[in-house]
Parts: sequence; C-alpha cells; structure tokens
Amino acid sequence: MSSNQSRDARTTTRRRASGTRSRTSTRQSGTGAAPEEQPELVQLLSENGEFHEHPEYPLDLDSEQLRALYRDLVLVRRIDSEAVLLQRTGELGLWASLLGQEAAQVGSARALHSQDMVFPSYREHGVAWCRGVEPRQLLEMWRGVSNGGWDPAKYGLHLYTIVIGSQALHATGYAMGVQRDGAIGPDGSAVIAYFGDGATSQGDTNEAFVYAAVNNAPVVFFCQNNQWAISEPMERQSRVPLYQRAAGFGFPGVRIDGNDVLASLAVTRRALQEAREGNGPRLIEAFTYRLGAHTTNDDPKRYRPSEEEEKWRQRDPIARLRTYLTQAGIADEAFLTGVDTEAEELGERLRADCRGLPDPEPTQIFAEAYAEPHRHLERQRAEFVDYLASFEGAEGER
Amino acid sequence: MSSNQSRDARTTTRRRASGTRSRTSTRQSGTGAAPEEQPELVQLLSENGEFHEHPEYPLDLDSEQLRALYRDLVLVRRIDSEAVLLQRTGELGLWASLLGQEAAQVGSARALHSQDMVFPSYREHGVAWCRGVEPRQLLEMWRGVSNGGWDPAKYGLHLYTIVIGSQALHATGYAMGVQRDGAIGPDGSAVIAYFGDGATSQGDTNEAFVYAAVNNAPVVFFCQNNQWAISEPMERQSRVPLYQRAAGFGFPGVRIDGNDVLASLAVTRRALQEAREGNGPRLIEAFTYRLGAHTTNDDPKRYRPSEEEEKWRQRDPIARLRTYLTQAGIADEAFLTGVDTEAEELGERLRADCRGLPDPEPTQIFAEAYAEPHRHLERQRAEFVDYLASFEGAEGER
Amino acid sequence: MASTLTLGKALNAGLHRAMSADPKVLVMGEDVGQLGGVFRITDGLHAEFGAQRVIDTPLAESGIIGTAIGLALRGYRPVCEIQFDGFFFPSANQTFTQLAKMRQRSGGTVKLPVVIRIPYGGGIGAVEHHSESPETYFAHTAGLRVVSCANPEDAYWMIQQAIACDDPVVFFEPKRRYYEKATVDTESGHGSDLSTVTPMGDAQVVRSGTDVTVAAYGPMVKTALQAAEADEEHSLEVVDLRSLSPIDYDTLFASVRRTGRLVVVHEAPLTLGMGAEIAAQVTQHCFYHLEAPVQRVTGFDTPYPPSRLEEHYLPDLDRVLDGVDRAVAF
Amino acid sequence: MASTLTLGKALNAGLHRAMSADPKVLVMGEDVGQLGGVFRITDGLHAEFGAQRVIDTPLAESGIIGTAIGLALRGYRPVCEIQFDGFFFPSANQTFTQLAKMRQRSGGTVKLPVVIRIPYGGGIGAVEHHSESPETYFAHTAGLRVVSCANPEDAYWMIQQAIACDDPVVFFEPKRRYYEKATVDTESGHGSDLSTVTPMGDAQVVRSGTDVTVAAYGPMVKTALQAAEADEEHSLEVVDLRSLSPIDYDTLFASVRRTGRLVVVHEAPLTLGMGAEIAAQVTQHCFYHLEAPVQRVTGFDTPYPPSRLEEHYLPDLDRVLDGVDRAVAF
Ligand SMILES: Cc1ncc(C[n+]2csc(CCOP(=O)(O)OP(=O)(O)O)c2C)c(N)n1
Ligand SMILES: Cc1ncc(C[n+]2csc(CCOP(=O)(O)OP(=O)(O)O)c2C)c(N)n1
Ligand SMILES: [Mg+2]
Ligand SMILES: [Mg+2]
Repeated sequence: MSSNQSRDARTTTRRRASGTRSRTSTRQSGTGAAPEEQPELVQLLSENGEFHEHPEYPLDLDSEQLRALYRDLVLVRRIDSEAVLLQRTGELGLWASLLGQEAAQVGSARALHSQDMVFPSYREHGVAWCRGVEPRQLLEMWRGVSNGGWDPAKYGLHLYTIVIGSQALHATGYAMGVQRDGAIGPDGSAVIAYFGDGATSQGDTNEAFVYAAVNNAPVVFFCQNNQWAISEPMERQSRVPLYQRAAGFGFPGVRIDGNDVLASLAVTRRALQEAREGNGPRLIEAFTYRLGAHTTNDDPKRYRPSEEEEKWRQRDPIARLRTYLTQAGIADEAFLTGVDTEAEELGERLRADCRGLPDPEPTQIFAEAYAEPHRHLERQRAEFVDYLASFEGAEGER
Repeated sequence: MSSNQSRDARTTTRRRASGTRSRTSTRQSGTGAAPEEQPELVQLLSENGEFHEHPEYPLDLDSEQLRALYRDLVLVRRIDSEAVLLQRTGELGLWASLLGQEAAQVGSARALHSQDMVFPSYREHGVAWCRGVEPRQLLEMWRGVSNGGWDPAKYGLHLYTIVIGSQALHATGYAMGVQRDGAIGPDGSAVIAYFGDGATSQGDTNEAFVYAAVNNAPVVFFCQNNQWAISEPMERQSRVPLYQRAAGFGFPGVRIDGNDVLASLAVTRRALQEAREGNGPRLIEAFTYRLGAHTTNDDPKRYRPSEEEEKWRQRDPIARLRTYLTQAGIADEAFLTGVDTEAEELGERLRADCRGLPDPEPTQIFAEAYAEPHRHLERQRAEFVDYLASFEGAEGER
Repeated sequence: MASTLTLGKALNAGLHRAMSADPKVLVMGEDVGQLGGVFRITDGLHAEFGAQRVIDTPLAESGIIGTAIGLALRGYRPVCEIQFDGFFFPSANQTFTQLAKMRQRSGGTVKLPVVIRIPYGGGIGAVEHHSESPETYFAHTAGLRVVSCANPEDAYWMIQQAIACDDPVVFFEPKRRYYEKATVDTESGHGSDLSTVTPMGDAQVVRSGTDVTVAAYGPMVKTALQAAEADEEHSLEVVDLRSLSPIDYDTLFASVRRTGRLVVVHEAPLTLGMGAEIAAQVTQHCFYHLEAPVQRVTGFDTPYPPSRLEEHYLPDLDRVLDGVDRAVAF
Repeated sequence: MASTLTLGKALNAGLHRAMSADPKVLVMGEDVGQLGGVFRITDGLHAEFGAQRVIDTPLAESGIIGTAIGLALRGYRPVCEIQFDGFFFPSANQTFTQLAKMRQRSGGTVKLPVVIRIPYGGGIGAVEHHSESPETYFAHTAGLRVVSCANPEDAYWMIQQAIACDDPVVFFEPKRRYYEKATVDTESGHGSDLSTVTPMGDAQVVRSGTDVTVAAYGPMVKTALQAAEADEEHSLEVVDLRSLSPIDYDTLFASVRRTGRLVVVHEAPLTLGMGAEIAAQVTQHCFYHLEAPVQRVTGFDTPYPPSRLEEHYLPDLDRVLDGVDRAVAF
C-alpha cells in the first residue's frame, strides 16, 4: 500500500472480537420495536482506541496515512461546526451537520480511487472534503446562492441530492455505464451511493437494489445508519438491521462500526474492489449516530433523551483514533496541535469565504434550465430584464 | 375443520421429501443469471399426484373439501378459456389468462375467511371465483363497460389493480385499519395481496414490505412467480429466489409449489392465521408458470421456447389433483364428468352473460368521478348532454 | 368563541377538533408524531390521541398515500402530511392513478375520504424542493379536489371541511403564512356545524374594488391585498379562490364582469399554472366584458431558483402592480 | 431515399439510425429487448445492437428514469420507453425532481440527454391506464422539453432530433396512429444531417385555410385534418404544434392573426390541458385579432372512461366541427 514503512508503527495487534457479521434471528412477532439484540459489526478500532486486525478486512496503513485520516476527521468536523455557526449568524439558510459521522464518511471516502464516482445525500461534507471539493463550494446551496456548487465530473462527486433515495438509482445507472465502458477490472471504476437509515424505506432505494443486483453493477451502497430520520428512530423504518436487506436482493450486506474510521476504510475498500472487479454490488451499513440536530432547523430535545446523545458522545470517532495514535506513538502533541491550528485556520478561511460568496445576478434564474436555446424562456427572460429596467432610476418611486 | 369425516379418505401418507424451505446460498458474483440451484419449496401433492404430509403445514381436508377444490380448479379454468375465446370473437377487448396458475389462486383463496380482505392484481380470476364474484362481473373491465365490476366490500375482494405493485400498499394500509379496529385475534381479519414476480421490482411493493413490517400488519403477500413478466424472465427481476426478499425486511418468506393446490391452501392458511393473531406479515412465493400468453395481445413465441411451456404443461395443477383424487378413491368418473358438464354450462352461461352486458350510457362518463357534487363537472355534463341532443333527429345530416 | 391564532395553530386546532369529533380520523406522515411535524402543525396530537391515530410513517411518500388508501377502504379518514411540496412526487402514482381514480373504477361503491396536506410555496429562504407550488399537477387530475387556505379562519374551517368531504382533497398550506395571526371564530359565529360555514369550494371576494380584479390563492392573497392597499391609482377587487379544483367561477366571473379586467397571481410557473385555465375560462365566459387579456403574474418557467434569487422569482407587490398596470394600459 | 412506412416503423427506423450513428445511444425499458416492445417500436434493435445497448429493465419505472440519469451522467444517451401513458407516474419523482432540474442544479456543468418515449392517447379500446394523455404534467415542468409526432415523416426525424438534443425530451407517440402509413424521405430530401430538417421545436401549418385555425398535436392532427376536409362551410387552417414545450407561438400567432379564430384540440382533459395555456397566450398576444374566444375541444374532466365510452370522451370529427361552429358563431 505504501513504500516507506521503516519508521511506521504497523497495525498488528490481533483482533479481539469476531468482526464477522452474524444475524440476529428475525423476530417473528412483535410490534415493530427494535431487535433486542444488536448484530455484531465489523470493528478494527475499539471504542477505547485499541486496534484489532480483522481476517476479512486486512488494513495496512503507514503512520502517515493514519495521521492523514486523523487530520481529515478533525478538519471535517471543523468545517461542520463553522457551518453551524455561519447558519446561526444568518450567513447560511440551513445546514445539516455531520457531527458524529466523520469516521464513516472519511473512512469510506478515503477508500475511493480518483476514477470512482460518488453519489452523496446532503450530509456528506466529509466525503466531499476527501474528494477535494472546496469547503466554500459546499456552502453554496445552504447559503442559497446556487442549488449545487461544484462540477461533479471534476471531483468524481455528484451534487448533493435532497430528495431521499433518488441518488441510489443515479449511482446504479452510472455503474451500468461503467460496465458498458468496459471499465471493469482491477483498475476499473466503482461507484458509491450514500444514504441514511430513513432512505432505506424509499421505493427508489429498493429499486436501486433490484437494478444493481440484476445488472451486477459495480456500485457500493453505503448506508449511514445514524439511527434517526429527523425525529423518527430506526424502528420506524425497519425491525431488523439494515444490512440484512441486501441478501434478499441477492448481494452481500455487512454492518460496520460507523464510528471506526479504519473499519469504514477497510470494508469500503474491499467492497469497492469487489465491485470494480466485476463482483457486483455490496451494502455497507455504518452503524453510527447523528450527534447533532437533523439540521439547524431541528430541535432533537423534542423527540430523544439527551442521555442517548451523551452515551454516543462517549463513542466519539475522533477521540478513538487520537487515543490509538498517541498510544501507538504515531502522533505526538506537536502533530495534534498542528492539526488543531490548521483546523482553526480552515474555519476562519471558510467564514471569510462564505461571506465572500456573491449573490447571483437575477437573470441567473434563466441561465441553466436548458442546455440548448429555448425560445419561450428567452422571451420570458427578456421581459424580466425589461421589468427590472423599469425600476432603474426610479428607486423608491412606488 | 369439518364435521362429517366418516367416509372420507384422509390425507395421511407420510411426506416423502422435506418440504421445509432452505436457502440456496446467495451468489456472490455472477451476471444476474438465475441461481443454478432452485431452493426447496413446500409441496404437499407431488407432480405425480402423491400426497405427503408436511410437518409445518398440516392439512386436514375431507373428501368433500378435496372435491370442491377440484371443482374450483376446473371451473376457474373454464371461465378463463371462455374469456380467451370471447376476446378472440371480439366480445372482450383483452384478457389476462390464469392458465397454469389455478392451484396457486384457488388454494390460497380457499384459505380465506369471509371477514378477510383480498387485494388482487388483474389475473386473479380464480381468487375472484372463490370470493363469490359473478364471472360476468369479472368481464366488465375487459369488455370495457366499466373500469371495475363489483362492490369490493360485498365480496371482500378489492378491484383489479393494473398499475403494478400499487395494491400491495392498499392491502397494507387496510391491514393497518384492521389493527386499529382491534380485529386481531383467532377470529380476527387478515388481508392478502396478490402480485407477480415482476411486481417485486416496483418501489411500491418494497415500501409495502417496509410498512407491513414496522407496523406488524396482518397482511400476507402472495407472489405468484409465474416466471415471466410479459417477455422478461424472472432473472431480469431478481437473481435470488423471491421469497428470500422478506427476511431482509424482517418477516418470514416461504416458497411453495404453486401448482400444488394443497400446499397453497395449507401454507396460506397458516400465514393468514399468523397474521390474524397478531404475528405480522408473511411472504409466500408460489412458484408456478404462466402457461398462456401474458394477455390475449401477447405472443410468447417471440421470447420463450415452446419446450419450456411443454415442460410446464406436464406439471398441470389440475391433472395432479385429479390423479390423487382418483387414486385415493375420492373422486369417481361420475364426479369428474359432472364437474366437466358443470364447466361447460358455466362457459355457455358466461358467453351469454358477456354478450348481455349492456354498454353504459354516455353520461356515465361523469357519474362516479366524485362522491359529492362537483359544480364544474355538472356544467360539463350539461354541455355534453346538449351536444348529444344537437344530433337528435339529425342523424347523417353532417 | 373567538381567539387569535396563527394560521399554523388554526390548522392544528382544526385537526384537533376533527380528531375529537370522529374517531375514524387519523393523522399520518413523516415526523407528525412526537415532533408534531417539522412545522408543528400536528403538535400535541400524538400526545392526545396516541400512536394508533397519529402515525409516524416510514420515510416513503408512496407508502403514505398507498396505505392511506387502504385505511380509507377500511373506513378511516386519513389526513396525510407531505413534509414539503417538493416531496410529493414519489407519491404521484398512488395519488394520480389510485386515489383519484378509484371511486370511478368502483362504479361509486367505494369512497376515498383522504386528505393530503402539503405545505407549499416559497419565500422562506429554503434549499431546493422546499419552496415549490405543484398545484397544477393536482388540479389537472380528475377525481381530486384541491383547495388552499390563505388566512387562519379559513385554515381552521377548511381543514375540517376537507376531512369531512367524502372525496380525496389535496389541501395546500401556504407555509410562509404559517405564522401570520388573525382572529378565528372557532365556534359561535358559525356554530359548530361545518355546513353553516362558507363551503370550502367557494371563492370569496376579500376586498371590493371597481377597476381590476386580482385573483389569488394561498400565500399570494396577502400579496394581492397589499397591492390593493398600495395602489393609489386603481381600485382593486381581490378574490381569494380558496378552491382550485373545482374553481368557483360564478364568483370570479361576476367580479370580472364588474371590473372588466383580471390579474391572476400565483407562485407556480406561468406555463400551465392555474392562471392558464382561469384565463381560458374567463375569456370564454366574459369575452365581451374584458377590456384587456387576463394578465398573469407568476413564477417563471424555470426550476425554482436558489433562495437568494427567490425574491425575483416570486410575485411580489411590485409584480402584482405591474400586472395591474398592464391590464389597465392594454 | 423514400419509403412507405407506418408511424411505428418510422420510429423504429429512426431509433435504428440513431443507434448506428452514435454508440452512446441506448434503448431501455420493459420488454424492449427480445420482444421489441409491446408495440414493436424497438423491434430488431436487441438482435442488432445486443443486450448492453438494448436493456430489458426490471419492472420499475422510477428505476428506468433514475438509472437513465446515471447513464447520462456517465456520457450515454438513454432512450427510455414507458410502456403506456398511465405507467409513467411511478417515475414522476425521478423525472420531475431529478431529470428536469439537475442541469440547473449543476450550474450547467452536467447535461442530461435522456429521451422518454411515451405511447399515449386513447381510441384503441384498451383497459384503464392505457389510453391517457398526461402531457400537461410534463409541459408544466420546467427543464423538460416535450414533443409529439403526428405522422411517419416526423416520427422518423423527430425521434432522432430528440436523441441528439442535450436536454431531456419527453417524446409522446400517438399510439393509435402507429399503424398509419405515409412516405418517409429517410435520406436525400433532407440530407442525412439532422439540422437540415425542420427543427423539432417548430410547429407546422399542415393545411392552409382562412376562417378558423385548428391547432392540434399527436393523434388529433389527423382528426383535425379530417374535420377540415369535412367542413364545407369554413376554410380551416390546421397547425400541427409538434412541440408542446416550448410551443412555437410565432407560427401559431401568425395563423390566428390571419384567421381570427382558434380551436385547440387534444384528448387530455380540459382543465389545465395544453389548450388552457394556448388560449391564455393567444388571447394575450392576439387580443385584437380574435373574433371569438379560443375554443377548446378536449377530453372531459373525469378519469378516462371504460373503453366502450371512449368514443364519447375523445374529440372526434364532429366535436372538432362543433368547436369550429362555436368559434364562428360566437
Ligand atoms: C422524498 C423526501 N421526503 C422527505 C424529505 C424530508 N427529509 C429530509 S431529511 C429526512 C430524514 C432523512 O433521514 P435519513 O435517511 O436517515 O438521513 P439522515 O438525515 O439521518 O442523514 C427527511 C424526512 C426529503 N428530503 N425527501
Ligand atoms: C407500473 C406498471 N408498469 C407497467 C405495466 C405494464 N405491464 C402490465 S403486466 C406487466 C408484467 C407484470 O408481470 P408480473 O408482475 O410478473 O405479473 P404477471 O403478469 O406475470 O401475472 C407489465 C409490465 C403496468 N401494468 N404497470
Ligand atoms: Mg438517519
Ligand atoms: Mg409474472
């Protein structure tokens, strides 16, 4: 995986618990409540920061790579918290915080190759960061200066998709295109679709499973089960763990500890490679938690106990990696402080960048509705320009 | 189950093969082709007409009941073949034949209680027959004299639904209503939704699975996998057996021999009873075959070899039961001939009834669009009446 | 009994009253339970009526409408919430091919008293899909009724009338007006009998005038009234259509025949927006009364723009007055 | 090269030509492969271009359009078949919130050259959902283009133009005219260059006349022409709109300014049918030329009736002539 390994602390500890997935028995009766017992999940880094190898998901990272992951996590969290602040001060209209989901996102996104394609929902700021999108571009839609923000082809990252589940089909279709391009093989392209636990209820997500399976398309479905869809807990969407959905469509599903950046990286890497090599789709359920509100508009106090949040705050994905890195001697104080400083600078730059995002020109309304000339819209645009002009030099007259 | 059992040949033979379902392993790779190995299915009556008890699905029918099932099968097939003829002679615009699926339909429908509710697709003529709908009423929509044909509440049978998958959600919602009525318990109401293999790909069908599971609704999903969705074989919808879909949503699925009327009855009866008693949804996949064309408009020669049809013709669901009944001495020649005569009479009556179905009055267009008065439509109707009147006594003038 | 209520609270009170009056009334949708909906329109209903009657559904809109149909067939009166205008599309099949057509299909043997509540319209600075006005899709679909309330009083009564109606009713709520207050006569004035209140199918002249009729509905009624207030040159008559399908043309034609000019205002795009049908009907039936073609003041024929541009996209007081000027100057 | 083709065969030939010319063109839908589609419009394409380019999809329309979007983003030009008009509704979300809006969302960085072919309209004695005319839903949706062909020549060329267009195009095929024949100049007359053919966005005057303009599209063009033939009292000018979004108003206005009267004919229901928008536009722009309000001859505002009633529901020659009489007598 890397060249210079001499000074690297390698991840060699034996794994403690079996990380292979196993099923809890399907509950034959009940009232739709959550399964009593949680299924096992793939974990490489335990909650207290110990690394355990996993036989199915080997991971061979050097120190630099491990530190880079840590840096990603911290910077991504900083972008997120800055955006929340920017919303509070009125610079953004809305923001959907990824707090608590950094590891799931960064781990999986760092498993991607540059030729891979990502179809995110609206919360994948960590994924966007890893794909190289400028944080400023991420803010555009939340500030309301555009409905997108970046060129999808340039970053291998499609635009945020707000209508729940829709992007799962786009990803599948894109993957069918990859097949038709013959881009299957060890260096082929894979596609990944991100969505939430709530999204698994949508028809579109399930149709994507159907299309991906029958076409054996190179697509990985990455479900961040953050246990809430706004105010609705997981049990309103499914009474069995979500990764089990895959088997019924004919492809493998696996649950990972979504707060473990290494598990996310290792499992996603393998899934992408399987897809790339022509072995079809995979579902990864990253079991994590949305530590913040659904969006800046939301008030979780209305529907969940703060103890639950507190419990999950103890499982912080960043703290876990920091413990490991420090204990294994991979990161020292200087490195950690350096990252914090970088995060501060990033936050400040983002604040300035946000304020600097220009409001679009009014005629931009008409600009990109169509790729080719549109006689009707051109006329409507001209009328609008005339209308605007009718106020010129007439400010305050009416 | 019945009172007078003295002269009855009881179904006591030991079962030969295990009828319990087991999974074929999910294929981890492939090109979307069918699983190499078919999973086992629940069968009570073998292809050569031998009865085998099944430990999970006991069935205790007296001779009369067995003969009644045979009669159902024969009459239903006769209705169907008559309808095909009526279409050929121009009396019907279209017909979707159930040829080959009689056992799946009759068996499952005879498991219903009168307080149960059925949501069919458009091919469930056998189910409709068992629910007491007049065959003549079945023809209405195919003849184009109405878009329905019967009062759903009267027969416990909702109208045919043409838009694939839609009725699965109606059934689930209806079952949620049953729950809210407190009609759960040994004498409660259950709901059954019929759909085809193709329908399992629709978002709506999968959403129905989600809603049924989280609500633990008393609904049985009965999928007649007749292996074709018009010209598309099963493999274009799923690369694993369809009954496996259920587990991923958190409820049991089972595959039955859909050409075995007794398996269909026994398994559906149990599933309905489970639902009725509050144990939630079930999926039954009846593995069968559409022996005829998709509809009278279709030409299967364009997409499947006639050998395949021939093979399935050998597994005729009626022949199988007849062999069993004769060999077990439950049915004699007189009975069989009697049923055939009855079928002929039914066919003839249906032919006459069909021709007797009156064309609706033109103003019927406006009749039932709304339940309450509609000012706009009343005006439109009045204009239409005037328009029609303008031709009166003026025939051929223009 | 009169109280001062916001439009949102008035809807909440109306829902509460309907649920109290009829145990068959259910509320269902995403987050309508403990949260009380993202706009809190169902606030408190879950606590009072319980999870059997106030149902937090899975995140699947086709499922919401599809199961509501099943519930209605079982005798219930489900009131479905679609969280935002832009999210009704996944339920289009159930709404248009099933809900709208099932009664006709059944030859009148079934009824489908399903209400679909849709917070709609822009002006709240939201991200994509949260500011749209999709009423045309519904008003074009036979078998549905479509209404929209513009003030707290109507909100309170019309939601109850919609629930009492034996046909499916699509109930458009002007989300940017949720927080506007007015006095609502919740009992005595009208009596508690719904049938003594103005029928939800009736339009209302909410301001009399002589020069130009301005027809609007939902969020644009207030804008139209503001324009009428601001216009010092012309006397504007404002008609709140209230019902979009069917439209109460008697009231509208009468007004247009008086004024000779009509401006229709809506946020939805111009092409095939409600204004198109109204223009066609008014021209047909008031041809010799019209001094000018019907003027339409609407959103543009583009996808809804990012929120920093919505003030330009949406009709506002100036745009309405511009329409009035065009009608007068024609 | 000229040959006599049915409209269906002309579409087939056009698809074949587009697939031959550009390897990125794909055909996808239910039963489009070995069967060649239930109307055989894709007949032979699977045999010639293989299963990678002619895709029998699972039975899920949202999946068809959703995966087509993904394929387009990867550089393909998918031509999707929706088997019948009434079955497009499950794909409404993908079509209206994704396909139509994605280019604007991307600030012009992506293009979505997706064609959605929809056999539409009634008159074939079919069961429910097989005879509808849902064009309004699409024409009201910004970001889509909507066209309909009325004869084999247009079928052949317009399908190719739709495929060549970088915007999503909804292509309505008049299913009851699939078997009508005409001579199609497949090459020389126009050259093989698509841009030398009449643009698909242009309306065409298909019969000149002086008294009344009759505007129609798709299946109703033939009916309009028959009416023009049959009318011995008035000289009818027939305009085939061809493009429904955007509409070529220049051609239409010019005709109406000549005749002073307009009848619009379509099978879709009256309310918010294409006739509504056309009436509004024509009244706005030809106000002083109009001798009578625009007359609309359309389906009724009911769910499509059972087929034994469709002859009454659908505009026919008599209904068109009645509209002409109303326009003249007004
Ligand atoms: C089709 C649709 N319906 C409703 C919404 C409103 N909505 C936005 S986010 C959300 C919850 C999503 O939950 P989940 O899929 O778990 O993702 P998360 O927000 O937890 O990341 C809802 C209901 C939407 N965006 N799209
Ligand atoms: C939403 C929708 N899309 C397409 C069709 C057209 N269609 C009618 S039947 C059919 C195949 C159905 O296959 P299956 O579900 O297996 O049922 P079967 O006809 O075999 O009983 C199709 C595609 C439809 N009726 N509804
Ligand atoms: Mg979630
Ligand atoms: Mg089938």
